[in-house]
Amino acid sequence: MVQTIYESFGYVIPETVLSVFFVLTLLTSLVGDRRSKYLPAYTALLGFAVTGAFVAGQIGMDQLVFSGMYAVDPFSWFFKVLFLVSGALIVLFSMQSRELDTASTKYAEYYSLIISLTIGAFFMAGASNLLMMYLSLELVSISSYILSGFTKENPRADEASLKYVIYGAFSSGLMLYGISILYGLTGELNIYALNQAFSSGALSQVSVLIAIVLMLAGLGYKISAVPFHFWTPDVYEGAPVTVTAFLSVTSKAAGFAMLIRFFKIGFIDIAAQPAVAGMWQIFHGLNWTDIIAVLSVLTMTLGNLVALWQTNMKRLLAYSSIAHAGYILMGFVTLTDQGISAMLMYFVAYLLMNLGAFYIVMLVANKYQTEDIDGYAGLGYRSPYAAFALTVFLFSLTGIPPTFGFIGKLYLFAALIKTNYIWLAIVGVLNSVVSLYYYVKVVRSMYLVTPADSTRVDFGFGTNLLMTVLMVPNIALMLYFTPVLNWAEHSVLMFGLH
Amino acid sequence: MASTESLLLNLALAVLFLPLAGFALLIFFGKKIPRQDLVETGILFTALAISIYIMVQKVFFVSAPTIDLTFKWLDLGAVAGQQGFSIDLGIAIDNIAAIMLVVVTLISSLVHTFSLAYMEGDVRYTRYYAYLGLFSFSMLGIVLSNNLLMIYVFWELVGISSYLLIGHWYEKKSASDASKKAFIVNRVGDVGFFIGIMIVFTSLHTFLLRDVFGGIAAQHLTGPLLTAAGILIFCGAVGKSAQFPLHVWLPDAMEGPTPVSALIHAATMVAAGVYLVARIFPMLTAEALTVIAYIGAITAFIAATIAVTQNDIKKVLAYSTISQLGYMIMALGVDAYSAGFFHLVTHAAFKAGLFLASGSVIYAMHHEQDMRNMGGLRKKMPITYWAFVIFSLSISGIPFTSGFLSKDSILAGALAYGLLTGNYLIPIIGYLVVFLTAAYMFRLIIMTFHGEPRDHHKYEHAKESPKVMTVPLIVLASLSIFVFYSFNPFNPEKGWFLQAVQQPASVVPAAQSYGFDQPVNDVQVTSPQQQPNAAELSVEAQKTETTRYEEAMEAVHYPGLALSLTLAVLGILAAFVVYDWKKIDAEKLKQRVKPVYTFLYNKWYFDELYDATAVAGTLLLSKSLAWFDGHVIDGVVNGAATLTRLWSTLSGKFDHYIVDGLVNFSAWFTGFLGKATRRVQTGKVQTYIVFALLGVIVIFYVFRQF
Amino acid sequence: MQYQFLGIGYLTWITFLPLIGMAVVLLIPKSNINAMKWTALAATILQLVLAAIIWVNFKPSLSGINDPNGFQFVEKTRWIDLPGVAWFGHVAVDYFLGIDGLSLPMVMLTALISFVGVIASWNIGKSQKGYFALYLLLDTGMMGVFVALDMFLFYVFWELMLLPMYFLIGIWGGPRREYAAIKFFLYTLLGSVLILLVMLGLYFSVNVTDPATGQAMHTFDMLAMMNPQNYDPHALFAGIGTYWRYVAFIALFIGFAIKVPIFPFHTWLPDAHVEAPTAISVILAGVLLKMGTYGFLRISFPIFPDAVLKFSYALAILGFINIVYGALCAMAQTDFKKLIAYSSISHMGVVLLGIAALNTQGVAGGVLQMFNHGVVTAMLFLIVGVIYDRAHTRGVNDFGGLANQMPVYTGIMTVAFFAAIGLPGLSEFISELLSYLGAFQTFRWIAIFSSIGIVLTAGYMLWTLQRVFLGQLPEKWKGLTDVNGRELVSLVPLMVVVILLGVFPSIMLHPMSATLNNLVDFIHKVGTGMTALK
Amino acid sequence: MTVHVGLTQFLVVSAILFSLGIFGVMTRKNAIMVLMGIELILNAANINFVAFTRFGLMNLSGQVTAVFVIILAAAEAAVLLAIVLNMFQQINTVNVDEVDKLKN
Repeated sequence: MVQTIYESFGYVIPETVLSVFFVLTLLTSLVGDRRSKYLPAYTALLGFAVTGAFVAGQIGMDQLVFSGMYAVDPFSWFFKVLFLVSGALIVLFSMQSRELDTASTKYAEYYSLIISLTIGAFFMAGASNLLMMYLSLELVSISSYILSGFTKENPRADEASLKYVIYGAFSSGLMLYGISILYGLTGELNIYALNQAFSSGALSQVSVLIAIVLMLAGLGYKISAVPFHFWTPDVYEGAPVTVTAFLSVTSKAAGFAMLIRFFKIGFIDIAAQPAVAGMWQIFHGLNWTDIIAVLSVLTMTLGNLVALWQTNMKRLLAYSSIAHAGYILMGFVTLTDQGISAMLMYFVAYLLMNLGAFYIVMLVANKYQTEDIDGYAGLGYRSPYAAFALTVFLFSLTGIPPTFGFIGKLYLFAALIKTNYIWLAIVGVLNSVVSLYYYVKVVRSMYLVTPADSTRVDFGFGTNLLMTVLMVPNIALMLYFTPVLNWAEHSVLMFGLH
Repeated sequence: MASTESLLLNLALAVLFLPLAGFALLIFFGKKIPRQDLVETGILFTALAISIYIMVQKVFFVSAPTIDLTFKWLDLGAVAGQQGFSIDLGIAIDNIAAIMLVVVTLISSLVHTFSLAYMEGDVRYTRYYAYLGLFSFSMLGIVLSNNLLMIYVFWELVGISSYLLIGHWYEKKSASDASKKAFIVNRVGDVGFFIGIMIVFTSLHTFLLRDVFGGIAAQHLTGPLLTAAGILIFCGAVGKSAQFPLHVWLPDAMEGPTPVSALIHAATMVAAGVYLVARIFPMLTAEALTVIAYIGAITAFIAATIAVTQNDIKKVLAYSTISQLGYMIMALGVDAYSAGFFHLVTHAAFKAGLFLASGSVIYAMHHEQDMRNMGGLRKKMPITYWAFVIFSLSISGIPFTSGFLSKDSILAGALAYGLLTGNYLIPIIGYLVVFLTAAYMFRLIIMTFHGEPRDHHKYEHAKESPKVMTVPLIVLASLSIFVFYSFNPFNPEKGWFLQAVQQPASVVPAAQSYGFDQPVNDVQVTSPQQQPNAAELSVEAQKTETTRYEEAMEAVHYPGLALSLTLAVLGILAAFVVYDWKKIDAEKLKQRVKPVYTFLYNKWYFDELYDATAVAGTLLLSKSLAWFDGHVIDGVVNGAATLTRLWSTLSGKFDHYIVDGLVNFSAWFTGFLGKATRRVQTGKVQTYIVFALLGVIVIFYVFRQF
Repeated sequence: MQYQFLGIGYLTWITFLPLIGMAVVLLIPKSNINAMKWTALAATILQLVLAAIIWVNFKPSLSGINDPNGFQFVEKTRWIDLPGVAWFGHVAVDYFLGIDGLSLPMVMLTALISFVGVIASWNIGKSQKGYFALYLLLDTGMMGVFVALDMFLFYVFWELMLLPMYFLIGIWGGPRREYAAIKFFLYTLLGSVLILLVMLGLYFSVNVTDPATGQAMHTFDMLAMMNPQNYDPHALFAGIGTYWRYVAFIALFIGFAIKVPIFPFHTWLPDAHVEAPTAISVILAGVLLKMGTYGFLRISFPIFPDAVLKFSYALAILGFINIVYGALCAMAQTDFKKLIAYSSISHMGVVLLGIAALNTQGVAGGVLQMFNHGVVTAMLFLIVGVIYDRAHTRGVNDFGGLANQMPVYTGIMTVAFFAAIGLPGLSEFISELLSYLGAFQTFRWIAIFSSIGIVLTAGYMLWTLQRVFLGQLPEKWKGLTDVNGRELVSLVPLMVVVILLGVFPSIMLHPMSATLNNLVDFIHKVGTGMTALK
Repeated sequence: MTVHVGLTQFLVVSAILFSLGIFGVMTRKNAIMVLMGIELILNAANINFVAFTRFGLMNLSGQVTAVFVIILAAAEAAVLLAIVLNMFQQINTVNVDEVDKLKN
């Protein structure tokens, strides 16, 4: 029962509010001191808060609005919450970032771009129409192009943004071409309708395949899966830390949201009776899960192996984020709601630990002017608390108890074992062992190397507080992860399924 | 009666634990107690008194062959439907145990007394007495145990106390080496012992000797396994009693203080092996006994030949000990059980005496042990001299000495065995050794006491040892006279001793025992402990079953006696001819038989052999394995790591090489399209794009396959 | 529920006491080092007292292993509970603690060794705060492993132990500490991820009805995993002697074998031991190695009895290799600590040999050997620590004649060495005897070959003893002082235990026997397909 | 006589455009030219959309999409040009080859 457009507006209030605040934040540059960094920041924060209130109101909604363009369902709700949290955190980070304080920085634009990226991510999470998908993807992309090159004076940032824009535009172009082919084959842009067309089975295999592969190129680039990951390390290294952190969480998560929705709605065989409850089947003649499996293996393996050799902290985290994309993809291979819920749970963990890690990296860059792992020597003695926090985040990334990262991995592997993807699970765990090596490399240089000068460097109370806020859940959610798991389980619900 | 038995048992326990108490006392409060030495010595004399009482009671008044005290030491319960696992331990006193009690406590207390002077002012005087206490405890433990496990336990404990005492002067490398060698060589034997025990236990589920014998009699353990068990347990004896091929540790053990050599390495501990064989005698099959007999004979011969050539007074005695032990083992092997045990006892007395006497000589000569620097001490120290003579006569088997009685019955047994089995090699060796024994003993006496002093300086200072040292000598010398064992100086058969020490009946299946051991009548063969009157029964069985053997012994007794006597006298004469009257020049003799002499002088090169094979082999193996561990095993791990790293560098260089390669390819490709052939494009972003595109294509083709 | 203090069960107390201590240590200002030491000491002493109380109240008759009613001091509460949605099923993780005759000795051992360890780390040089905090965390992890009956919980504790260990070796260790620490870390993590996978496989294979709701659910409850009837017929690990069960057993085996360590997974051990500070070596050898074998007996054996019966011969051979190989490698070492490290490998081989025999005496011997070896090796490492503190070298050949210089020390050391040699009257003799007896019954020849180890052990131990303590004292060591009071406090209790258990092994064996017999019985019955369940 | 122009011709054209676009993106040295390549790709897609709508007798969503894409292409172009401009100010080049400071 598709709503009329007018009624539909009721369902996009959060997005609308965000857009309003986008404008407001932009306008703050006109009022007051143009160089003030706080006014826009607080405006943005307020924006996220207000939106949060409205999003909270949407809990449990399961609607398809704007004539099937946009789904407001638990699945997208989950991601919206994630995006808001990450956006707010990024704003908080940015307020402390030193590298943004350049002569030409226009804070208003910076923060408004963060908001716009979040808006794009919102739509990616809900988009159930190919056009909608493309548009939201572009919105996110364009915002991130600008953000990654935001510190204009910094040649590395410029380079990053240039590579990003070229690579991104190209990939989205491929995706668009794929969309056009799909449209040509089915005459539909709505993925539900696509599903109908596919299940009729009357389509030419090859063209469908071409289309899907081209789509995959676009999506793969967003989640930086091998072999579409090449931009990631360079951009992550070049861009400001805050932006890198933002990209590594929000835009990646959005990409995954879109990927999951596209494949799950588009290719699930609704008619078939699933063998196990929560296990969905794709109709015959199109076996793309193996491709995803191979991609995930390649992604995590390459990410981890290359990461072993990084000396730059941001680059290391970049490759680690590639590896994590690989882990998350594993969950999708299982084709079960359990796999999806494991992925969702992993996103929560990933947000907490990754943002945390980047936050410390930013702080260290501020105070120690270094992004090199060797620069972290003796951090454990010079700034114990920050070092401890970073240790927690890194072990969480490795996935060792007692951290939440462990639970995330646990459930991913559980999903695999459940569906007898033993080999994939083994590859996964071996990868996590390898990953230990480079995460510990950082810990090692923080604690096992005695610093040249051992002067204490302390961060302010607020900073420590923010660290704690990020760190506590990393431990606490391991000891009691019921709520997250519960939330993840209920968030696999998409409109039109179940 | 029962009250007497329990009294005896309690007394036995007292005898057992008194020395341990002394040990604990000295170890923990040694420094605080005045005259700790006297404390320990006193303890030992008390123990001696009690032991004598026990022996007299047991041998002459208690009719039961064995007084037994058993308790459950360990119970692991049972797995449902399987045989439960529990270990019983306990002590038992039978005649041989009672006699051994006296022997051990007697020698021990005498040695304690002797040491009062000999060890005076030693650096670790207290330690010394503590360890003696520990040793006495463990030795008595072996004597009293009624089960294999406890025997093994105390077996190891005597090993340790001997280790500690040999290494008493551990500042000397040679001493610590010797102690280590003694322990490890013994360990080798003990492993055999251990395996033997395991065989017995796994087949019979008990360590108690009486149940073991019962089980064997009930045919629960038969055939080759039974033989194997016997031989393996005997391995323990081979180690402790320094039998060939594990005899190499005993001569080195002479690094320890001389009284220790007297107590442990002559009288008691080394005899423990013989005692063990006597204990397990009923379960030994014919094959096992034959092996034992040969080991004993070979040992006796080898050791005797070496003894002839040695110049260190203690070394000579050490080899003579080995050779005598060989005798005992041989005796048991040839089924002359009582004779073997008899010789054990007499030997304990006179060999301890010999060591103490040599100790007193060494004491007088200020720790000079090389006989070539002695001589003419007869006038200086008469008591020692005469004691020495008596002991030597005894060991050479001259009538009216204890040695004569025991050795003679052994030889008779061996001869009888030869007659019955047609296996004459053993008796021949036996008689050969008689000659050698007499020869080297008197060579020793002559070189030490007769002739002219060779080292005058030492000679001047030499004087007779103090009372505490001479009194034990006198005691032991008197104990080497026949009367203490049998009133008939020529035939001990009717003496109380051999009456008390009756050969237990064999429990092995008929087919596996010596033919001449077969009961002719229908006496059911069981171990004595199982039926109250089994003693008489077994004696009966003895009477009936060993008639052939006894006849043989009777037949060969006097000829054998005559032969051995002649050989002994010849031996003595030879010694005098060569060393005293110098009718034949010893040096010339050496020259004439140079190769033989060097061979013997170097102890048949056993040490060299073992060093070259076992020791060197083990060390080499361990070195190479350590290398293997460090380089290969660990290398594999690190190798894996390196591989991973290599792999990762590859993927790290991925963007560089492979992508560049693709760039060149794409450049060529595009150039081929006719445009910009000259200007090869190598922009990084674009190479990324190229790669992504190739990815798409690859994926597409992989897709196609499905 | 019985056995509570402040409404909290004894086992929770004994497990988390150190954690409380850690919190206190963290609150103490950096300057006040003594306070930290004493806090740590107090925590461990309390732990020891509690262990003693548990010991006293322990009922030896109960059988444990697979029987929920056979466990004592049980604490079971829902930790994670999700009614779940239809397709997901009920998710439940229990906080399930309990001990039986198998875990009791390990609990005692952990309490004892942790206490000794604190004393041994009295003179830790730098950043004491971090040290004691991590130390106590480690303590909690170890204790937890031995009392957890829920596999998830077990795994969490198992991993929890890794992190502090890494830092304790890596920060306070010797010159090559970084290498050793990371090696230890990677090795153990590799092992534990394998355990993790098997754990998940079991989780999905086992289906029980939740007593609370009555609906079917998966569970991490070890006891439920032991019952063949709980297996979902279509599940991965269903049935007896199926392919995946063997695979799982081997995976588990490797996971635990790395901890034991069993050849060829042992190479982390020498490095870790050599580099770790004394107290940590003590903990490593005293407790951590036991976790591997404990894992076998608690998880691998009863959950995969069929696989155990199939592979027991291989296990015995590995045990033999460990014994002889370790002993020979030890013989070649000149670093005192490395030597003892290899001797541990050799002695743990005895454990493996014993438990592979799968009969009463063998398993009992193995478990007893776990305890005894823990105590004896702890002593040995303390002993090395004592001279290392004084002489700052561990070269066996650098010493000699210490016996005169440090008589008391030598006396204690002699006891430890002779115990390690397996001298009767000292604890390790009994356990080795039982292990060998057990092994001999099942694998005669392997047992016979293994007994070579008896000689080799005597060989290298006495050789070391001679090189270090006998002979002439080199001039440079004239200044060495004998053991001081603190060291005595750490050494004497262990020595007492060694002698006591040497004479009255029943003290330790009695509480075990019911449990272990049940284990053996269970393995044979279930492993051969005849389900025998109460 | 008139040549009948059907769907096929349009698709062929778009395919050629698409290929040329990719070719351009891969080979052009000047960032602006790379941008042109991307535009070609997008417009190839546009041609598809429009053509499908026209000949496929389908709904109008294709046409709508084309309109959206044109707008987006403009936006993207703007961003890219801005970045290139900034790049030129910073390191005086619009040559994408010379932008390779960030690498492993």
